[in-house]
Amino acid sequence: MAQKDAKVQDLSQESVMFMKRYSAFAVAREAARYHSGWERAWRSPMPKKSYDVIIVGAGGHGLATAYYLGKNHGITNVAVIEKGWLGGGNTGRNTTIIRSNYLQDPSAAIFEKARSLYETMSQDLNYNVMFSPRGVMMLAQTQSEIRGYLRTAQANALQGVKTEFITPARVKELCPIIELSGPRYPVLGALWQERGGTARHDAVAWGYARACSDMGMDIIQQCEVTGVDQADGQVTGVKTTKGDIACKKLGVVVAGHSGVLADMAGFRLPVESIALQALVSEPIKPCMDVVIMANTVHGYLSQSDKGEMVIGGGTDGFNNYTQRGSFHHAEETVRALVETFPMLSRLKMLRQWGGIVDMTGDRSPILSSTPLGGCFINCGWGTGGFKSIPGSGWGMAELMAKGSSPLTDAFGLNRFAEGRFIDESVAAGVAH
Amino acid sequence: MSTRLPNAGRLIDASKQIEFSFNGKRLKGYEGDTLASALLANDQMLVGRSFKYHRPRGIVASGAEEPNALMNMGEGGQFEPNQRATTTELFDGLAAKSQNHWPSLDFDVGAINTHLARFLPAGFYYKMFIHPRPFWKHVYEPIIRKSAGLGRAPKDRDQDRYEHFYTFVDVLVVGGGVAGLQAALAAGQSGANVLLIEQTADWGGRAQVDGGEVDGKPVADWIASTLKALDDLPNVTRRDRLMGAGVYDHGYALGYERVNDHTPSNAGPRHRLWRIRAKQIVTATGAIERPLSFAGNDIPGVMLASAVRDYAVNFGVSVGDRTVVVTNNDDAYLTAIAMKNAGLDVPAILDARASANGDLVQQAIDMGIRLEFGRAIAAVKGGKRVTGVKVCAQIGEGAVLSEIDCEVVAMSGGWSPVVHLWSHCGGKLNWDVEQQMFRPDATRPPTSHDGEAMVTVAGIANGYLDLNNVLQDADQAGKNAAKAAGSKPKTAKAPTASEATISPMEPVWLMPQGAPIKKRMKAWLDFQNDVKVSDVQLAAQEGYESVEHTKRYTTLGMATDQGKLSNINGLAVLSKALNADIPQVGTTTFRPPYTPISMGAIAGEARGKVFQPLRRTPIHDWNMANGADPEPVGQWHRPFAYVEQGETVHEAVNREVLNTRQNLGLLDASTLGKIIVKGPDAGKFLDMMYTNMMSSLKPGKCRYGLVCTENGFLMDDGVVARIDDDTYLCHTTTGGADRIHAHMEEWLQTEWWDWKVYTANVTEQFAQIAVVGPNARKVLEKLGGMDVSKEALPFMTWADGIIGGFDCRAYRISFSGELSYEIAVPASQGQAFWDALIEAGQEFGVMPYGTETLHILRAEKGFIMIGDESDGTVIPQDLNLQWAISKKKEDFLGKRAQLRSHMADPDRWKLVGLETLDGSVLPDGAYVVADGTNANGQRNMIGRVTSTYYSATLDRGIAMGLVLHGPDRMGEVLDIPKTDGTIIKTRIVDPVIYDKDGEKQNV
Amino acid sequence: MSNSVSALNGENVKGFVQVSELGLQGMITLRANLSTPKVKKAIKDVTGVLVPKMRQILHDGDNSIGWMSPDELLILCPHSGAEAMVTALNDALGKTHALVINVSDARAMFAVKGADARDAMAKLAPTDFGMGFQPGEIRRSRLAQVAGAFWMVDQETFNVVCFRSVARYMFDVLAVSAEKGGEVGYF
Amino acid sequence: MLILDCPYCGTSADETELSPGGEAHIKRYGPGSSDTDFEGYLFGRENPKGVHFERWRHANGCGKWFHAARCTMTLEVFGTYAAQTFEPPQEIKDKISAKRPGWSWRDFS
Repeated sequence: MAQKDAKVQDLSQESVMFMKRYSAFAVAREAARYHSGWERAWRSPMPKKSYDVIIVGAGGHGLATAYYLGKNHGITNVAVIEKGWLGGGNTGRNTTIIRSNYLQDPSAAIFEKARSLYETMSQDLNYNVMFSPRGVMMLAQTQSEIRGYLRTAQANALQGVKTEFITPARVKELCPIIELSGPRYPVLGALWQERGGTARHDAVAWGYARACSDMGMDIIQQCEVTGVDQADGQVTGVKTTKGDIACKKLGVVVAGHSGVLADMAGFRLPVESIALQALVSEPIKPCMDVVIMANTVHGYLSQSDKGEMVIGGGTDGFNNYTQRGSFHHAEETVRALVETFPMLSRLKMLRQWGGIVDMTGDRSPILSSTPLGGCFINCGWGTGGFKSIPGSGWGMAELMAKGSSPLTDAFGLNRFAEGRFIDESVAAGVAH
Repeated sequence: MSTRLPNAGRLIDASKQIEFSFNGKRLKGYEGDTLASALLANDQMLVGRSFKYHRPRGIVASGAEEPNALMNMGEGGQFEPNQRATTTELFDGLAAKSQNHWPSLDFDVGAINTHLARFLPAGFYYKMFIHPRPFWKHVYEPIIRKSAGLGRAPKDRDQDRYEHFYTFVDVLVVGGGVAGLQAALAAGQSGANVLLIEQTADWGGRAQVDGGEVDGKPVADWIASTLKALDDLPNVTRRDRLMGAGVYDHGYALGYERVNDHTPSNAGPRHRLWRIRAKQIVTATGAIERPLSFAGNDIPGVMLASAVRDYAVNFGVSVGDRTVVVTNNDDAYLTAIAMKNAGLDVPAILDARASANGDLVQQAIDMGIRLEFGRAIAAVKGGKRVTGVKVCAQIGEGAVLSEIDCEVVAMSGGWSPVVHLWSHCGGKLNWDVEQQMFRPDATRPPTSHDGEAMVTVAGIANGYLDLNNVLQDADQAGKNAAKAAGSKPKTAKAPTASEATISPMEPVWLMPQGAPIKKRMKAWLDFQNDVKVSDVQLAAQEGYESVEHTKRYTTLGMATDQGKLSNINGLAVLSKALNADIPQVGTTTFRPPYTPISMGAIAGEARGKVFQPLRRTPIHDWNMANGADPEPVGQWHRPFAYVEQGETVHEAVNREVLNTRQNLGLLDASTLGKIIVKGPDAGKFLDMMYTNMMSSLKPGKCRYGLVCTENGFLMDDGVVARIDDDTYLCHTTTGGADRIHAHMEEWLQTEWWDWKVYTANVTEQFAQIAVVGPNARKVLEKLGGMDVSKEALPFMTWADGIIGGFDCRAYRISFSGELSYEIAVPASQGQAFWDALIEAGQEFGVMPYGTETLHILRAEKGFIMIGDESDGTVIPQDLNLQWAISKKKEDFLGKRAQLRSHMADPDRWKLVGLETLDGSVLPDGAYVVADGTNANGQRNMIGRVTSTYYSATLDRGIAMGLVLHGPDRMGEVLDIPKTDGTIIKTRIVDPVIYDKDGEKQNV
Repeated sequence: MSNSVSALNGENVKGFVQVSELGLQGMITLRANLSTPKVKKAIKDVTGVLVPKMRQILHDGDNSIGWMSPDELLILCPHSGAEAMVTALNDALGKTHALVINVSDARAMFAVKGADARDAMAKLAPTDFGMGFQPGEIRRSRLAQVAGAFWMVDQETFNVVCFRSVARYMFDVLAVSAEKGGEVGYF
Repeated sequence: MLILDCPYCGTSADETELSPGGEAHIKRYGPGSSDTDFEGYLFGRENPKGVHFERWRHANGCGKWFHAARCTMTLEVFGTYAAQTFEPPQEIKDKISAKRPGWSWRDFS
């Protein structure tokens, strides 16, 4: 057995050495030999007996955590364990919006960290994640939204997040397909983040996976964690469908399945799993070069590089693990968007799906140590998971390596007992 | 040359010619044509360009699976991209344009990509365009985006309308082919309430083309008599042009009815979206033929074998004089036979199998058709249309044995059951090795609310390819569904069809078997998205092993046909590359809808004036007719200000403020919530709801109260009036009316259900008008009827009476600091009462005022506004409202929460007034800063502005805000930066800046 | 009073069925323990109508009573008599724990009339309008985007009640459903 | 698209007639309770893959709150019952036991 392990190790070392850099030149060279020379993007090893760190969950957040553990903290004896296929959860089932125009300081900090890392991610990872800073605008369609976004713009200016409140004329200039003078909800302005945008969601997971593999980390797919081993209040390893694996530190980064893992580790989470809806239209020629969020009508809209109009909508209000949402949420989103973007009416819905998102009591994430020593949790991203991936990974890696991180300190589990919430849904109140 | 045959097809009415246009060219078709059949009849082989390489594309299929023939259709408000020609019924004046090319379909500059194909394999963009960094956004991405996409984006507002329709049935049968008809009949005869839907306008499905005999009669006769039998059953409804689009949880199915797509000038909705609740769903959705993968299989003229005979039989269209059939199964022989029967030439059937001896094979031999076994296509000749094929052995690497000239290649790689609807809600599949197809696993069905199976699959969709088995299976499915839905099936026997001998098909995933890379790079799997065999193999080579990875890496099956033709072939290629069995590699998830459905239909009737309910007060119309600038508040439109001619909104507000302070203002306050709370425990209950003590309020009196969430945060506020010992009337904010009523009912029903309290939301029973200003009493006295003097109706009391002949309830409350009455009259008299006030008020300088004036007046008095001073993170203590929090009460909602460490923290920001040193108006939402930055490099903040206005009364800016240790720092000057970084020096002051002693409201 | 007007003052429109606002209509919300004899008697004595069972609506002369929930009834009566009926009910109920309140002006009422009335209704409410739904049953549900209650007066006529503030929306959305060309021919 | 039988008005209510209200049978902790108990009351939530008890309101209907026992993996509804109770009726617990032997949820099983 030991011998076999050593062999696996050798092979992986070998493939690390042969990992090819991606470039136009490399593509041209490979074209000459019909692409027969491309290596695997990441290795598929069997698990070793023990690691310094095990990350459970090979979605964007888990892989990013592993990547920054290696890159920023020199910890590379790491395994990332995945029940299914890497990037197969919410990383690959979201509307790919990236923005950091959040109101509260801790949110703005971690999302802006993420956004700025997206700017250079393709170069960092040598994998084109197609970050497209086409600009994100959040439409103000009521007086209270105007006030809310003016406040956000003020906060962002102090938080180092570049946003501005723009006029309806500027909105129209940036997004010609919008109907400004809707009889019901005229567009009164927008909060504009010029360097927000989108990225190719799968590529983010694949790029991190390739880079982690390149650093010698093991990404172990099709491996389900069935138990958490502990001794004297410290985590010692995990039981998996591919055997027991020991570790010194454990990071649980499994989004909607966090409750199940927490249960194994012996603590409870203020988290509920619910379905979030999204849909895309058939592809059309480019007609919109910005990302639109219309909160009054609960709709998010962008156009993918393929030409599909990507539409995100509301969440169900009940616990659900089926990855199927209820149709009426899609309906509500579509009818609202059609009013502000009349051209959508004559497009067709190509595909509709649901993702399971984990929602906390204040709708902000949890990046925290846990009652179990050496065990850390990263969950509760709700509908904001994709945009935060690199920031979340950066902060989580620091938290796991050093025990604390300015990016994550406000997102601890203790905040619920103390009443110290991070509530981004403020200013949504309608009164008078 | 593609032409119309002398004998028009079964769906064509040759007496009714129709004119249409394609790319501006005027063409003729017949009633009954699809756009696709009409184009083929006019020899239009080239219909579009592919997504990535801009390869010439022709029609491949005859139904919903068509990947290529997508058109821009219509003009102006009826323009729509990506219309599938094979499912578009031809109508007079139809105008179609092909997509994805420039400058023209025949000469497309983008076709250069096809020569670069070698450099653009699967996932090439992940490996390229990485440097220099700004180039992705500004150079590469725009080029990729421009060449991607398909149809043109619509520009105009949709001129058609749409609607929804709800129905509840015992059994929904999806699909009007033989299986669907028999299933519906069996279920209907059992007494179940049945809805049978068919996506086309034609009943009978493939059997109408492929023939056969049922109970000794031609199948067409059986179809006709079954339709009649169904129509005779009162409990069965059948609808055509109605597609089963999706199956959702608990028996919810979506139906997409194309009511007027084929008659666009008719009145009525274009589409109707059916929301069907079915106890049981039978999907008899047939199967889709698979293409074969060989070099050049994307050249126009290479078509599915079944489509070639569909066009001949249904539409009388010959796609070409000479058709080479290439197959791995018996079914494609039907095409050869149909071509021969139509008088066309079939130079050869190339059968990849070593041998076959089924009935159809024998029939082909009998007809003298040349059969070549063990053969494959080495390459298709031609560019924009097929000119011939090069033939090779299936075993081997493709050495050319012969060449055959032809115009059409009819290919068949076997059939894939349409299992989409089965799978939408979790039905699982098994791989059938013999037939090489995924079939529904009846032991793992989608389940409904009761945990029982809710979908049954019938006929070909269930994997039964021959007519007799289809009938038996469908009959059983119909009976089972009826039984599961609560009916008693009859024991009637299913009709029978003669059994045919079929020789087994043989899996052929690549032609020839050992095709070298140059051939694999020309063997298409996904025609629309340009995914080839070599792409899937590359994905496997690079470790994208899961089918989901491969799909996403190569874009296989992600096109508008959602992989109807490509998924299984791609999966098979992947599994070969991974040396794994197909079921091990898995299948992908099927997501609704089955084929794309219009957003218009999803939005339904909700557009224009019925987009959303607009709530109206009894005075709404008057408001809008008198200059109200509408402000959406919830679903109401409240007047922001009443703007007079020649005035800006800002000027209107200033006028309203001054007039109300100096003369008389009227506010339509009807939107404020009014909730009756009654019962012996009403006082006890309100003591829990409000932070104040309400049980001690005396009848006839009013008290301002605060409502908190159980989490401690301020939720709503308003004046509570005690009507009698048992009865209170609680005013809420406009947005709070429904919310607070629901909040009360929730606690009453789920926590204190033994308390004797009833509530009723009577918000809309009354029009409520605030009569405000020094002249308020005068106007009421002029109208006369009740004593509204200080003595009879002191501040914070209420009384019932008559004013100006109107039954009313008058509340002596003020949110402005002025002498003020809020008068409630029945809503039916609201407008009349308002008119009376306006008329009587003329001599007192009456003017209506809007919400902005309301805001300014209250801000001058330091009154908080829910939604401004509170935002869901603020507790009453932050707003110095301790006086409204009872210390005597043991408990109220939010009390425990407010004791938590962070809420009791003395460093919480607290409410103060803010006064700029230069008198300017502070920006909305501005923050107060301190020196330095926090650990994340963000500027330290110590407060924020919650309300800021220009006060016409004081002729300067006024504001309130929350500031760290604010109330202890009166007089201190703070720094408040604007977004441009400049600082506004601002002094901390008392929030009450107008009439500090409250003399004006208490006269 | 003579200056009372209903939400839409009797507006009506004809499509494949006719949609009419029905003008002023007296309505009273009564909440009480409906199973007690005293409550039953008080209601019968004052209105002449028995207390309906679950989802039942009963009529007698000008008065009707619809079952709204286990502890709530909707009493329909002439608009001008609603206040007096509230007083009479309160008197008859005496000290019984109950809430009786005039909501005539908080609501609007419509008729949808014609052979295909079921089809028009089925475009708006997630309710089974098949033959199982008959006069005598009252159903509370959602009509498009607002809450409402409805019942059949006869085989061709539905009455619909909604809040007054959304009367215009209800009328418009019923009118759109009834537009000619939109016949469904289903029920 | 769920349908739930409203135990009050006897209708099979479409999801669009209902509003979800989160976990059922939560015990309220008020003044005098510990920080831990209070946190658990407000934020500690069951998030099971399987049997779950939750609250619903027949909002576009009779307006009443009721409870439902439902499986979060299959959406099967084991039963609905009035909200005025501290635990699910035995009959519903039995039904769950028949379909999901060995189930447990908080203190119920």
